[in-house]
Amino acid sequence: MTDTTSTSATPQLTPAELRTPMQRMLREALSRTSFKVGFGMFLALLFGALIYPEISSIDPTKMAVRSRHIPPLFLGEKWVWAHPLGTDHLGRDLLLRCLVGLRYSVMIGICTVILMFVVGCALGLISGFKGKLTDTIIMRITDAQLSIPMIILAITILGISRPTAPAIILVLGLAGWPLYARVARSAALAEKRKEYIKGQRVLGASDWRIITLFVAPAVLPPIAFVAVLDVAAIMIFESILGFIGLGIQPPTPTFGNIIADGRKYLINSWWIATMPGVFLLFTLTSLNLMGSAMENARNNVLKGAA
Amino acid sequence: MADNNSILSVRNLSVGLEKDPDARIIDDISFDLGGGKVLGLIGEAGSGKTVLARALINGIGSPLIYRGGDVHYQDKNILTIPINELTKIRGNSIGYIGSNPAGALDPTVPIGGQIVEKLRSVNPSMSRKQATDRALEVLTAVRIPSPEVRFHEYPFQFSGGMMQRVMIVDALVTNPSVLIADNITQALDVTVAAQIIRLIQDLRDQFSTAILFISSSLPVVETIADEVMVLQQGKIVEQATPKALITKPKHEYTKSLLSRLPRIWGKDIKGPDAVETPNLMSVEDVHRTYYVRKKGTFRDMNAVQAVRGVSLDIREGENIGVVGESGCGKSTLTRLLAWLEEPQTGTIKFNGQDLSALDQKELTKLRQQFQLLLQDPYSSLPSRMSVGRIIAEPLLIHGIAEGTKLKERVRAAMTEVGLDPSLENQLTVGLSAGQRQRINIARALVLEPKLMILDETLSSLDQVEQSKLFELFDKLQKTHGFTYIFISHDMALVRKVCHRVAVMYLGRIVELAENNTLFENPAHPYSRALLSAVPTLDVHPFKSDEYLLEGEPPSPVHIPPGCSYRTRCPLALEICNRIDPKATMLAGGGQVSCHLVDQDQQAQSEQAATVT
Amino acid sequence: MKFDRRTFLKSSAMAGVAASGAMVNGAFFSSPAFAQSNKVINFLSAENLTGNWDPTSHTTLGQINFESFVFGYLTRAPMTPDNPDELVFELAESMELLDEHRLQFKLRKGVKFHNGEPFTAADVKATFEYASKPDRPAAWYPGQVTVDVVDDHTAVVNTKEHGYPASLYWFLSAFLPIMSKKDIEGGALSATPNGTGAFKFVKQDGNTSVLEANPDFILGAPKVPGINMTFVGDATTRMLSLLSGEADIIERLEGEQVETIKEKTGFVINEAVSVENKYLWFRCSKEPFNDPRLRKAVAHAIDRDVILEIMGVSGTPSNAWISPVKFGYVDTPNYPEYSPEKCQALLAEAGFPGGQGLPKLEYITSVGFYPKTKEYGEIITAMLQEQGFDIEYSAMEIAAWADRLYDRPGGGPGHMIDCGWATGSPEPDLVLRTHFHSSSKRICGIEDPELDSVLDKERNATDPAVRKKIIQEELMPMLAEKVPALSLFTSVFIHAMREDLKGLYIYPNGMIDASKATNA
Amino acid sequence: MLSFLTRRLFQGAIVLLIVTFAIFTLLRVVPGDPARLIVGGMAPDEVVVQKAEELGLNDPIPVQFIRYLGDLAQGDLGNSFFRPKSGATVGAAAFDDPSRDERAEVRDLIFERIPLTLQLAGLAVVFALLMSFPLGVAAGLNPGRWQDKLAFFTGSVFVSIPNFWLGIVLAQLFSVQLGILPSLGYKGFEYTILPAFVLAVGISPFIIRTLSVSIAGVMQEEFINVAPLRGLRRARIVAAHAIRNASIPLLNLFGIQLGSLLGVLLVVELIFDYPGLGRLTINAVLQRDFPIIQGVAIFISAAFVFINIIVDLAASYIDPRLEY
Repeated sequence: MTDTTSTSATPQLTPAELRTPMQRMLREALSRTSFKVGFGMFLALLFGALIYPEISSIDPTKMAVRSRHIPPLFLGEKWVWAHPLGTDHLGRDLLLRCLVGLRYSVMIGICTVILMFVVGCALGLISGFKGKLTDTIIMRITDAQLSIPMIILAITILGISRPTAPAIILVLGLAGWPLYARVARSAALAEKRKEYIKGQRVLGASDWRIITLFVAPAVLPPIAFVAVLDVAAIMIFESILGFIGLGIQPPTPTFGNIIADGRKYLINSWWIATMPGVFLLFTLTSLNLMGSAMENARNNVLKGAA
Repeated sequence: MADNNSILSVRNLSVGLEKDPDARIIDDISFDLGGGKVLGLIGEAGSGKTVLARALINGIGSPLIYRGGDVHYQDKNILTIPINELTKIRGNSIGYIGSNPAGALDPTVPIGGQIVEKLRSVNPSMSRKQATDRALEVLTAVRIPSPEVRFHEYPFQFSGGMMQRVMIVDALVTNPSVLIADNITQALDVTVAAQIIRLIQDLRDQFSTAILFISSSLPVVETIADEVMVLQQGKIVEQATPKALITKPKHEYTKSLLSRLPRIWGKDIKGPDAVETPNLMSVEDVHRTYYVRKKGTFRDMNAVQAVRGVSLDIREGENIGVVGESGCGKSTLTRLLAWLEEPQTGTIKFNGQDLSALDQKELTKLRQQFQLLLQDPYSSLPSRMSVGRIIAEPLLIHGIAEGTKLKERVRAAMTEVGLDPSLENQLTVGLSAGQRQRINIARALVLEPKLMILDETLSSLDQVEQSKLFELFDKLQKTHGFTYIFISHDMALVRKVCHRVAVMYLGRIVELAENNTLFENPAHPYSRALLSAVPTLDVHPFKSDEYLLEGEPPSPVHIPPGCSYRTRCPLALEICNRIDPKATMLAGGGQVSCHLVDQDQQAQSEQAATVT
Repeated sequence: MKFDRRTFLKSSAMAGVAASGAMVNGAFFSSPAFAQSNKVINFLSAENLTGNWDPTSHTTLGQINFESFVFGYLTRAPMTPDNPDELVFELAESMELLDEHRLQFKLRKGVKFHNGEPFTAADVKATFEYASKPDRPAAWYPGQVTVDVVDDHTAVVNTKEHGYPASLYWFLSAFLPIMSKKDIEGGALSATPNGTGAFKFVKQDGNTSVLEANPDFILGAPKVPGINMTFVGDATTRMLSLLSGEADIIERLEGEQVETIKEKTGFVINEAVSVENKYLWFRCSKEPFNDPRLRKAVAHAIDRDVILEIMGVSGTPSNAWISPVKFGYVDTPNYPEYSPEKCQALLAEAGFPGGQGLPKLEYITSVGFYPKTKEYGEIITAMLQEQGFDIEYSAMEIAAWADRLYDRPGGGPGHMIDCGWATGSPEPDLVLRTHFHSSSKRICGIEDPELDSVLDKERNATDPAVRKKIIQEELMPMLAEKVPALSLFTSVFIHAMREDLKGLYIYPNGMIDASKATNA
Repeated sequence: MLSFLTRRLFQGAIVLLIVTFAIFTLLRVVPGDPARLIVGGMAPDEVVVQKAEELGLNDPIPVQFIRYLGDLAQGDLGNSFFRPKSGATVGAAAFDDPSRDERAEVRDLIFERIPLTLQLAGLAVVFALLMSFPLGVAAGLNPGRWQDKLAFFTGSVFVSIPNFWLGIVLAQLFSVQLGILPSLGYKGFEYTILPAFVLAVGISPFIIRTLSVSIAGVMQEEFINVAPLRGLRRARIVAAHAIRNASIPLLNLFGIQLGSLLGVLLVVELIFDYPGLGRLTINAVLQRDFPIIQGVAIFISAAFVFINIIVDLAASYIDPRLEY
């Protein structure tokens, strides 16, 4: 007596239910207006940062002392089309410097987050899954690392050697990975308790096979999903470092050092310090809008409300 | 319009969905609850029981919405009176007990404090002292041991049963005239549920409250209700006294409901007879203890003795059942049998090979011989793999087959378990529970094991799906000669399938007997107590008030000396306090560890001796 | 021989300068002032102190300004543009050149040090003989000197055994703070500053030096109760503090800040060409700048007009290694002008065509102290990079920069370092000898016998006209050839103060005379 | 409770040991020769070598570390390079100048400035709570509605404002242009108001977001849905139960977010010339004054370990299940 077909007919499933959680999160996030606004802003900025400096003839570090302190367009009398956002105290074009600064800032933000994600999640997964000794060791290191505030670590290391972009990325990544380790560990612990892991063990699968084939794909996408918010956090942190002189050294422009130089001229040529501030505000708002929309989407999908 | 002595009358109550105007969760329900009467309401999962319960006291919010009807308590319509009047009635003259005791109170505040808070919120004039005394008084009434101490304890320090008693206190403390009990026994073990039902019956006279007793199982309602209503998809299809309902059901739905009830004792109910075959797996005196840090201490640990010396022989081709209530150690035993964990002492031999003596490679090889099927169909399968890939996984792990040969074996297994091969590259997300369990079976089947351990595998399926899978297991046993170990708390299922049954209590097998011996003539008092509490309409050979004493199983950390069941055993002897009874073999292959049985046997052997 | 106008002319030392004539500016002292309720003056200084109160232990301008409040000087040199050589007497009453090697000072009577010790000729002797020792870091003295005490109030500076004219002390006397004999012998100089000036030192509270009016100051007790001289390293904070009323007077303003203050009411600006030149010093005692050709190449690579454009009101052009206000200034004819061709030629000649093969050169400047330093630092870096030099530019906070400024055996930190040099007297040797003579080599560390011989020749010239000729026609051209340092421009000191702060005199080297000030 | 405390303190001590070792090694491993840094730029090379020998800087790092721990035990965090006893910033004295020897103790420099920084941080937290508590709770109680959107928007904008830029603009506007709020230096409590506000803008986004998410979460809990049926009024449910349960994630997050709060604190103290611990650290960085950097790093890490313990204590006081 072979009972061929499954008994109850497969219920008609709406396309939404057929996708993996990651796709559902993306779909949910994309549908939100705040994401669209954020993404639009980010695209405009990225276009500006990557393409405009290439096509424009002016070199961001070239100084034209005679044309310094030119106000931005439509402000004061001396504004000029060549410098839409005006020039700084050494006659360098502010728009270009801001865009180059943005390029460095975003690059540092993204690289640091990737470094934090890879190191943090790897250690988090291992300590979450293996448990006992490895878990306590890794967790103690994370606690130690977390109790050194990021700014102190940055100051200690960058204060001595001459800060370069890789050094900054390394320092910020070093200071940030414990947060990812903790999140990955708790997610791995939750996943480990799920029945299908017991099922895999019974089939004879080794720990490594379970981590790589099952735990990682289930745990990592939601964490990666929320990393966008961290890019914004690192960007603002990098500009703080630049402001106190520990960011990338002149002549390379970054938000931090432009604002720091411009601070002196805030009274008479306020735009030198304000323009990078506005750019930073603009970028961070776009990243935060996107990030929070994605975070809300992730929370909804994971809680099954989507 | 309201019946003269009815305390709560419901007229044409309808509840729908905000988004969908014509959807009806509760469809035009009317009934009256007489003062001091118990009105039962039964309905399967999803029939709208909880929605009705909460709708009666204006307790529903988005996405649900009232679509008509009214609920009169004395002369007020609960659905329309202003909020400050409503709070005088709700939680005061109408009590409510939910189905999930563990989540009913704020975990960060002691239970006493929350009951007092409710009392003084419902009648502000009451002083804190009065409220505390009142709460303690009712706590004692529900027979919670040492109420003064437990008054200051937190919800997480209470077991399911105890917590439900606290919620009963919470409902009855204001001496309500109406009590709505929404499926209060659903989350509890059978013995604990039986005690709660008996408690409700005692309290009913003391508090003279009318009770709307809602449940998903008819046997539970039948013992307590004066009249019973049957709810199907939001409609009341029949209302009658329990006896009338059982003997002369009118509505089709009621009939089908009755037919699907589990049957244990009845004229044509018989369990399969034991098989005499060599042992496949033998478990000898296995112990497993967990060491958990004691709360708030630095280093000393609590020793949770999950399994305390279990010995069991499993014969080839046999279906052996392991039953017991939650906390008796059966899931730990399952993990030991599947060798997911190693016992501290004692050995498990499979085909004569001691598992602890094997190295990693040999162990993995031997694992093919015994497989574990998991309980929850939804979380036991990886969510991001196609059906074919899941079934192929064991073959890949053990490197048995690749390529086309792999595909063929996977397809063969799918056909054999009744899965349409076309599902091979579909995700599991859309499949039904039954289909998912078939994938689990297929996944084990490809390794051609000898032993299958079923950890509550069928308990989450509905009766129809369950009977289909029985046939499948039966067929596979005949074709492949599988041996099954059924681990379950569902006595009806074990009665129907298992040749032999082992009853576990507090980490130990108190009785092992053939199917019919255990169900008709169990030797151990705990077996009898367990059988007395089984919710079935059949005539119970053992009455619960005779065998089922108050109280809950002691915690596995502080196991009382002597026999661990003596604190709840009505037949406890003096010897039981001191000596822990050993397992004695009985005629017919069973074994029991109870002093009473030992003494009976001695008496019989002496008598036999004198006779010869 | 009493000092008066005629005798002064007769004295041979100042023949060249005598034409304009030095005379006592009587009006300087008697400005009418009436007692009002005066507040303490909050002065924000732009440079830090050294932590060692001994005036001879350092050459830090910030502490020299502090010393001008606390210590007394034999004379003061207002160096006003219309009368740069005028000297005003403070501790001395008269000054007379007895012969080529002896300069006699008549001292004022009844002067007391802040700790009550009476001021006598012995103190002058102890000060001059101690401070002129070669081991003293502040190498202001032309050489060692002995002082003969004629009586309690007459001292004769005698340079006979040391081989240089005593007339050098004529102008130097305005820049040498007089210390108490007891402090020098008791070694108490470093612990607390004890002078005869208008203000007494009370305590050092963090970065603020608290000074109190000295009631028995010889030239009349000051009107304000005291001065709080606070070091604030950040130029913007100094500016904001003045505008928000936290400070009464701040120094080292930049062009833009001047414009802002001019727009606001209630503030007064004081601008004056200073005795300070801003130099780019080469570390001449180590690779690669021990090769003068490379130094000259760097000099040719820098377009000083662009720098002056950036400086705006804070800088005036000058083509010599001393400020125009100083004695012996000249527009050096062969001063290295901006010419990339010459720069490349020299580079090739020195074996580094187009800058290939040159190591990475560290160029250090301060930020927040001298106006616009970071700005022109970035411009100089860009210009040098244009010519192929690989420059690593670091703008450092003042204290950190100050701790890397001076030369050390084996060459000071970095390869090029920016620094200004202001000395409160027209005496050119306070710059030239201090920096370019191998016996002192303060920053650039050059040891060049040719330079030493010209410097000695100039120092030992008794006739000022001859001395001026040597400086202008021999020393400056040689410096233009050897370029141990490149003088970028002369600073214009700009101070800003509240309108109600009156009666203050600001010397061209940054010192301030507040003895007559009122601060409503 | 006591044993929980001792265990956490013990763990804290281990963590602190690891932190001190990490910072200590960092300063010795990263390029730049410590001996040169100690004697200053102007000292001749042989003085540097002699100093290195004298301080035992050539010994293996663990040996140096043990010696350093010895000093640490007696509270000796070493001496500053640039600050004499009076705490002023000094520089340019000759390398062998006697005044270089009696430099200020790092310990004193730190402890003098702590009260001011605590006052600033405390006021900032008060401002942040005032600003974000109502917003966060309202957003949590009405997910999806205008309160939620408003909180989301405010949070996103506040977290995006570069606080140092905001600081400069406000300092300029209030204390210079309008002159209502003095903010440069510290001559009285009113000098803390403006910097505290800028700091609060830096903190509140986290409070808003965490509060709204955790309250929304708690409102889904079973005991909150059942509470009205048991007779509790809505206001009571929200105040006594929802906010109480939602405060635990807020507390845990506070421990973690404190790190970034410190970053903002340093910058604010620099801009407003506020003489707190942050100003000392920034100056130490600009002046390359390593003993102070090292001393502050260890001190702040110790403070963080302590604060995390207090946060855990508070959390386990609120929710006894956490007591492990």
